[in-house]
Amino acid sequence: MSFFRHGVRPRSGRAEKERGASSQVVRFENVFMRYDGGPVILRDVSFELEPGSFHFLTGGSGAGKSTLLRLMYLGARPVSGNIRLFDRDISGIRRAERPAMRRRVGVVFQDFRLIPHLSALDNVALPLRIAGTREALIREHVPELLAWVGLSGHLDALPATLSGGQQQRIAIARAVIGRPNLLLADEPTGNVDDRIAIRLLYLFEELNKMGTTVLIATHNESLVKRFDHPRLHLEGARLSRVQMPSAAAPARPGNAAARPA
Amino acid sequence: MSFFRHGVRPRSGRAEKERGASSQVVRFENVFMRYDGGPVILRDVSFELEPGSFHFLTGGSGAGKSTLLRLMYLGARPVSGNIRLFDRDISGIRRAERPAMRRRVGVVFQDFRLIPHLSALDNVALPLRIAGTREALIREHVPELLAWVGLSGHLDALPATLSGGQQQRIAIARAVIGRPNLLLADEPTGNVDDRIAIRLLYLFEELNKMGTTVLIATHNESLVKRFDHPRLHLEGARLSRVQMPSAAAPARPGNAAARPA
Amino acid sequence: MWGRNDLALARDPSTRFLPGLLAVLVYLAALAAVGGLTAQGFVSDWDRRLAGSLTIQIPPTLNTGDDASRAASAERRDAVLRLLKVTPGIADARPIPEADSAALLEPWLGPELVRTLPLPLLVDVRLAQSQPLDRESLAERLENAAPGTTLDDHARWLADAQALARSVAVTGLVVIALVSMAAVLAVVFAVRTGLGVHRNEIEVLHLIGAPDRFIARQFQRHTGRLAAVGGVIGSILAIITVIALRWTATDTTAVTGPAGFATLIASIDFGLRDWLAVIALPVAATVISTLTARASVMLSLARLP
Amino acid sequence: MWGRNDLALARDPSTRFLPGLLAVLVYLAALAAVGGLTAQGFVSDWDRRLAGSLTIQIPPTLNTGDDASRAASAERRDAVLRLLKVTPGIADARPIPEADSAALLEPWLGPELVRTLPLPLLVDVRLAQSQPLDRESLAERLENAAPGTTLDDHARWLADAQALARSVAVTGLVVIALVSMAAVLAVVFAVRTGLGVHRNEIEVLHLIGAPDRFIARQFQRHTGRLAAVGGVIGSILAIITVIALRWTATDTTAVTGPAGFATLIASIDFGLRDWLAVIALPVAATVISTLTARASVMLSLARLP
Ligand SMILES: Nc1ncnc2c1ncn2[C@@H]1O[C@H](COP(=O)(O)OP(=O)(O)OP(=O)(O)O)[C@@H](O)[C@H]1O
Ligand SMILES: Nc1ncnc2c1ncn2[C@@H]1O[C@H](COP(=O)(O)OP(=O)(O)OP(=O)(O)O)[C@@H](O)[C@H]1O
Ligand SMILES: [Mg+2]
Ligand SMILES: [Mg+2]
Repeated sequence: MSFFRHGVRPRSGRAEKERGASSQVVRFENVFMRYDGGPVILRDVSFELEPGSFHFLTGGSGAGKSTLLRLMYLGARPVSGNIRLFDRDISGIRRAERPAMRRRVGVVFQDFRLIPHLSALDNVALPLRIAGTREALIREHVPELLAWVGLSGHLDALPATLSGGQQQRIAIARAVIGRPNLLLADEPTGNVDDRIAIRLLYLFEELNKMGTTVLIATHNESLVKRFDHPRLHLEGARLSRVQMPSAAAPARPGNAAARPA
Repeated sequence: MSFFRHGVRPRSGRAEKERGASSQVVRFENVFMRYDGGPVILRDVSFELEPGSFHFLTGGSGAGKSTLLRLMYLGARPVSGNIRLFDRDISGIRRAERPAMRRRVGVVFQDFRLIPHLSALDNVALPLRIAGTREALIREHVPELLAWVGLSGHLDALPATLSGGQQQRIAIARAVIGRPNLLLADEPTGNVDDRIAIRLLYLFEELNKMGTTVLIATHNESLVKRFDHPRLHLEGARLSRVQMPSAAAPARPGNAAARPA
Repeated sequence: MWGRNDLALARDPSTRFLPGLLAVLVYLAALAAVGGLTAQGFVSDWDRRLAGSLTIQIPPTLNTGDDASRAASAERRDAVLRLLKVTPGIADARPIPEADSAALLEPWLGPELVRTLPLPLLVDVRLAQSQPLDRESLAERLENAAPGTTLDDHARWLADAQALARSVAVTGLVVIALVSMAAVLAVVFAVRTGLGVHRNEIEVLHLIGAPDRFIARQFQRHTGRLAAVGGVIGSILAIITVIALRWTATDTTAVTGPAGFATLIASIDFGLRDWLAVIALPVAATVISTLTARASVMLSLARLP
Repeated sequence: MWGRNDLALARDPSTRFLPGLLAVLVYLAALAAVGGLTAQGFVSDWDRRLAGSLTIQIPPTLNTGDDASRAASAERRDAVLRLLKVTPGIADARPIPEADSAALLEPWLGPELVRTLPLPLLVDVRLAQSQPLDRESLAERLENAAPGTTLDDHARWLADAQALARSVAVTGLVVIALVSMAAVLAVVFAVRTGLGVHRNEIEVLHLIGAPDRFIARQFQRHTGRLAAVGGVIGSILAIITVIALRWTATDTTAVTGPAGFATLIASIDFGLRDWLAVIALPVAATVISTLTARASVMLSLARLP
C-alpha cells in the first residue's frame, strides 16, 4: 500500500503519534447514553483510546456498539458525562468546527451508507472532494485503493449493481481514503469471506502503523482471535476490557492504551 | 417453537416432504447468467434441491451467491438454461401466477429490505397480510416468533431505531413467518454474534424438519463447519459440491439431495 | 382486517406535500371556473336583458320652445303609452325622463346643444317573458298613433353583445382548459414522484409475493385520501376568496362608479352551477390522483421481473 | 475541481419532474403577466389617444333645409378651421363628415330623426405632443369666430376610462399575485419533497465531515439548474400560446367584427415589457427554487447533531 505512505494527506501520521504521549484521541468520562424513551444503553462508561492504538469492540447484538461509535463520530450526544475527542470536550465544539473534526474521523457504517447515484470511484472520492483535494490526486489514489480491496473492475459501478461484500469494501475504502486520525469500523467484515476479511484487517493495521487510532466493532470471533489486539467488551450497558487469551504482552505500544474505568 | 407446529399455514409441511420423492423444489439445467454488459456470473450451472434438503451456499465475495438466489425467487431471469421451481418451468409461469409462487418462497435479503415506516411487528406480519391471514392469528403468532429471535421488547420499533443485528433478525422472521416451502437466506448471520447465529440456525433447522427446503448463502465458515449440512460452492462462475470434512454420512435424508452436475 | 391501516403509508413524511400542492391547484382551477361561469353568466344576463327590452322613439315637433308644440308632444306620448298598455306581450312601458335622454346625448352633442335641441321622447319597454310580441303590427299601430315613431329593438347592439358573449365564453373555456391541464400535469408529476420514494417498498412487496392489485390498492388509497384532503382545502379557500373579492369589489364600485371589472366581480353570485363546479373539482382531483397512482404503480411493477 | 459534476444529483431520476412542474407554473404566470400587461396597455393606450384629442362642436342654425343657413354653417366652420390651424399646440384639425356624425347619433336618435334634425358640425382636433394648448384662450377665440361653439375635451369619458384602467390593473395584479403565490408554494413543496428523497445522503455527507455550505451548494445548484430548464420551457410555451391566440383572435375578429375580447387579444403586441416579464419569470423561478433548496437543506442539517 504505497498509497498510505505517499498519500493525499500532507501531514505525517507519525508526528501525531509521537506527540500523543500526554493526550488521548478519545476519552469517555462517566458517559450515560439512552435514546428518547428507550432503555439505558451505556451506563457510566469511562475509557480512553491513546493515539496509535488498535482495539476491537465486541458485545451482543443490540449491546450498544454502534451507539458507542456514533458518540465518537459526533452522530449523537450523550445524556450525561464528558466525551473528549482529539483533546477537546465535544460539548464545547461550535457547530462550524464540527465538520473539520469529523473529517479527522473515518467511519465504516454498519449499513454502508453509500450514495446510491454515485459510482464506486465517486463514493470513495467523496471525503477527498469535501476536503478540496486536487482532482489529479483523486484520480491517482482512489483507483489504487479500490484495486487493493479487489474492486479494480468496478470503478464505475453504481452501488445497486454491486454485491453485498463489494459494497462493504467501498464503504471501507471511503473511510480510509482520507487517512483519518481515528478510524471507526462497524462490523466491516460481515459481508465478506475470511480471506477478504483478513486482507481488510491488514489494511487497517497498515493505516494504524501510520498513526491512525483504530476501533473495530465486530462479531467475528475468529478474526478477533487471529489479530492479537486488545478487546473492549460491551455488556449490560457497561464497557470492560477483556483479557487476551494469549498471555503474551502485545507487541505494539498502542495495544496497552485502553484502560477502561 | 410451538409456532411451527401449530402455525398459520393450514397445509402440513410433512405431506409435501413425503410426496416429494419424485420431484424437486429447485432444478437448474445448464443455466447461464450475466447482468447487462457485465461478465458471466453463472456458467452452465446444473443442480437440484430435493424437498426437505438443507444446504449451505458458499463462495467468495462477488462470486454470484446472491444472484443464484435471485434466480430462485424470480427476482431475475437467466440468460439461458432452464430453471424449474416446484416442478414448474419458470419461463412458462404467467405473470398472474408468479405472486402465488413467490409466496411459497421465503427470502432473507442480504440488505434486509425492511419497510422503513412499518414497525417490527408489521414488517414481519407482511407476508401473512398479503396471504389474507386473520388478524387474530397474526397478533398471536408474530409476537411469538419475534420473542424467539430475541426481539420481544421491540415489537413497535421502526427499523431505523434498531441495531443492525436486530434488523437482520426481523428480516429472518419475515422470511419464515409464512412457513414457506423453500427458504433462501442470504448472509443471514452477518450482523449477529455466534450465540444468536446458532439460535437462528436452529430456527432454520426446525423449519426444515417441518418440510421446508433450506438454502443458506454464507461466509461464516465456523457456522458451516458446526452445522453438518452439505455445501454448494460457487467459484469461477461454476457451482460444485464440496465434500464434507467429516466423512460420516449425513444423518438427515435431505442432506444427500444436492447433485451438482 | 388488512383494510384501512394498509401499509401505514400515511406515516410517510414525504407525501405530506401532496395535499398542499393539490390544494393550490384545485384553488386555481376553482377560481378559473367561477370566473368563467360568472363572466358568461354576466354576458348572457345582459343579452337576455337587452333581448327583453325595446326602446320607442317619438320624434319631437321641430319647433321647440312654444307651449303648443310641447302639449302636442305630450299628447303623442300619452297616445303611445295607452297603446302600449293594451298590446299583448308587453310587461311594462316607462317614458324616459327628458333629463335622462339629455344625459345620454350630452357626450355626443355637447351640453349647449342638448339644452336647445328638440329631443325625441324615449319610452323604455320591457317585454313579457310569457307572451311573444308581434313587432310588425305594433310598429304599424304606433305609426298610426304618432306618425314618425320608431321602434328600436337593439338589433345592432344585440349582435355586438352576442359576439362579445362568444369571445368571453371561448376565452373562459381556454383558461379553464389551461389551468386544468396544468393541474392534471402537476398531479401526475407529484404522484409519480411521491411513489418514486416508495420504489424500494414496491419492489420488496413484489418479491415477497404481493399481487400487483394488492400493491396498487395500498398506494392508490393513500394517494386518493391525500388528494381528497388537498382538494377540499383548495375549494374552501377558493370560496373564501370569491366571497372576499365580492366584498372588496362592492366597495370599489361604490367609489369609482359602475366601471369595468369591479362591477363584474361585484355581480358574482354563487349559484348552483358554481357549487357544482366547486364540488366537482376536488372529486376530479381525487379521481385523477387515484388513477395516476394506480397507473404509476402498475408501470413500476411491469418493469419488475 | 469539485465544481460542476458535484454529487451527480442530475442522474437522480426522482427530480426529473421538477422542470415539468416549473414549466407549467411559469407558463401560467407568464400568461397572466402578458394578459395583465396587455389589458393595461390597451386601456392606457385608449386613455392616451383620448387625452390627445378634442372635439369642437359648431352649433347648427336652427332652421335647416334652406340654402342660406347651410352657407352660413359652412362659413362658420371654415372660420373655426382657419383659427385652429394657427393655434399653437394643435397638430391637426379635421371636420367630421356629416355622415359620420349622423352614424354616431343614430343609435340614440333613430334613423328618422338623424336625417331631419339639424346636426352640429363636429371638428376632430389632434393635439401636438410637443406643445401645450391654452384651452381657455382657444375657447374664447372660438366663441368670437363662431358664437356658440364649444370645446369638448372628453373629460367625462376620461374619468370613466381611468376608473376602468384602475380596475383592470387591480384585477391583473390580483391574478398575477395569485398565480405567483401558487407557483411559489408549488416550487417550495416540490423542492422540499425532492430533497426528502435525499435525506439519507444529506445525513451521510454531514457525518463524513462535509460543511453545511458544501452540502447546501450541491443541492441548490442542482435544483436551480432544474428550475431554470423548467422555467425556460414554460416561458417559451407561453410565448407560443400568445402568438397562437393572436392568430386565432385575428381570424375571429374578421368574422364577428371588432367586438369585445377577440379585439383585445388581437391587439396584443409583444413589446419590451412583455419580453422583460417573460425573461424575469424563469429567473424568478430559478432564484426561488435555489433559495428554497438552500433553506430546506439548511433546515435538515439543523436537525442533525
Ligand atoms: N436511533 C435509535 N433510536 C432509538 N433506539 C435506538 C436507535 N439506535 C439504536 N437503538 C437501540 O439501541 C440499542 C443498541 O443499538 P446499537 O445499534 O448500538 O447496537 P449494536 O451493539 O450495534 O448491535 P448490533 O451488533 O446488532 O449492530 C438497541 O436496542 C436499539 O434498538
Ligand atoms: N443488479 C446488478 N446489475 C449488474 N451487476 C450486478 C448486479 N447485481 C450484482 N451484480 C454483479 O454480479 C456479481 C455477483 O454479485 P452477487 O451479488 O451475486 O455476489 P455474491 O456472491 O452475493 O457476493 P457477496 O458475498 O459479496 O454478497 C458482482 O460482480 C456484481 O457486481
Ligand atoms: Mg451495530
Ligand atoms: Mg451477496
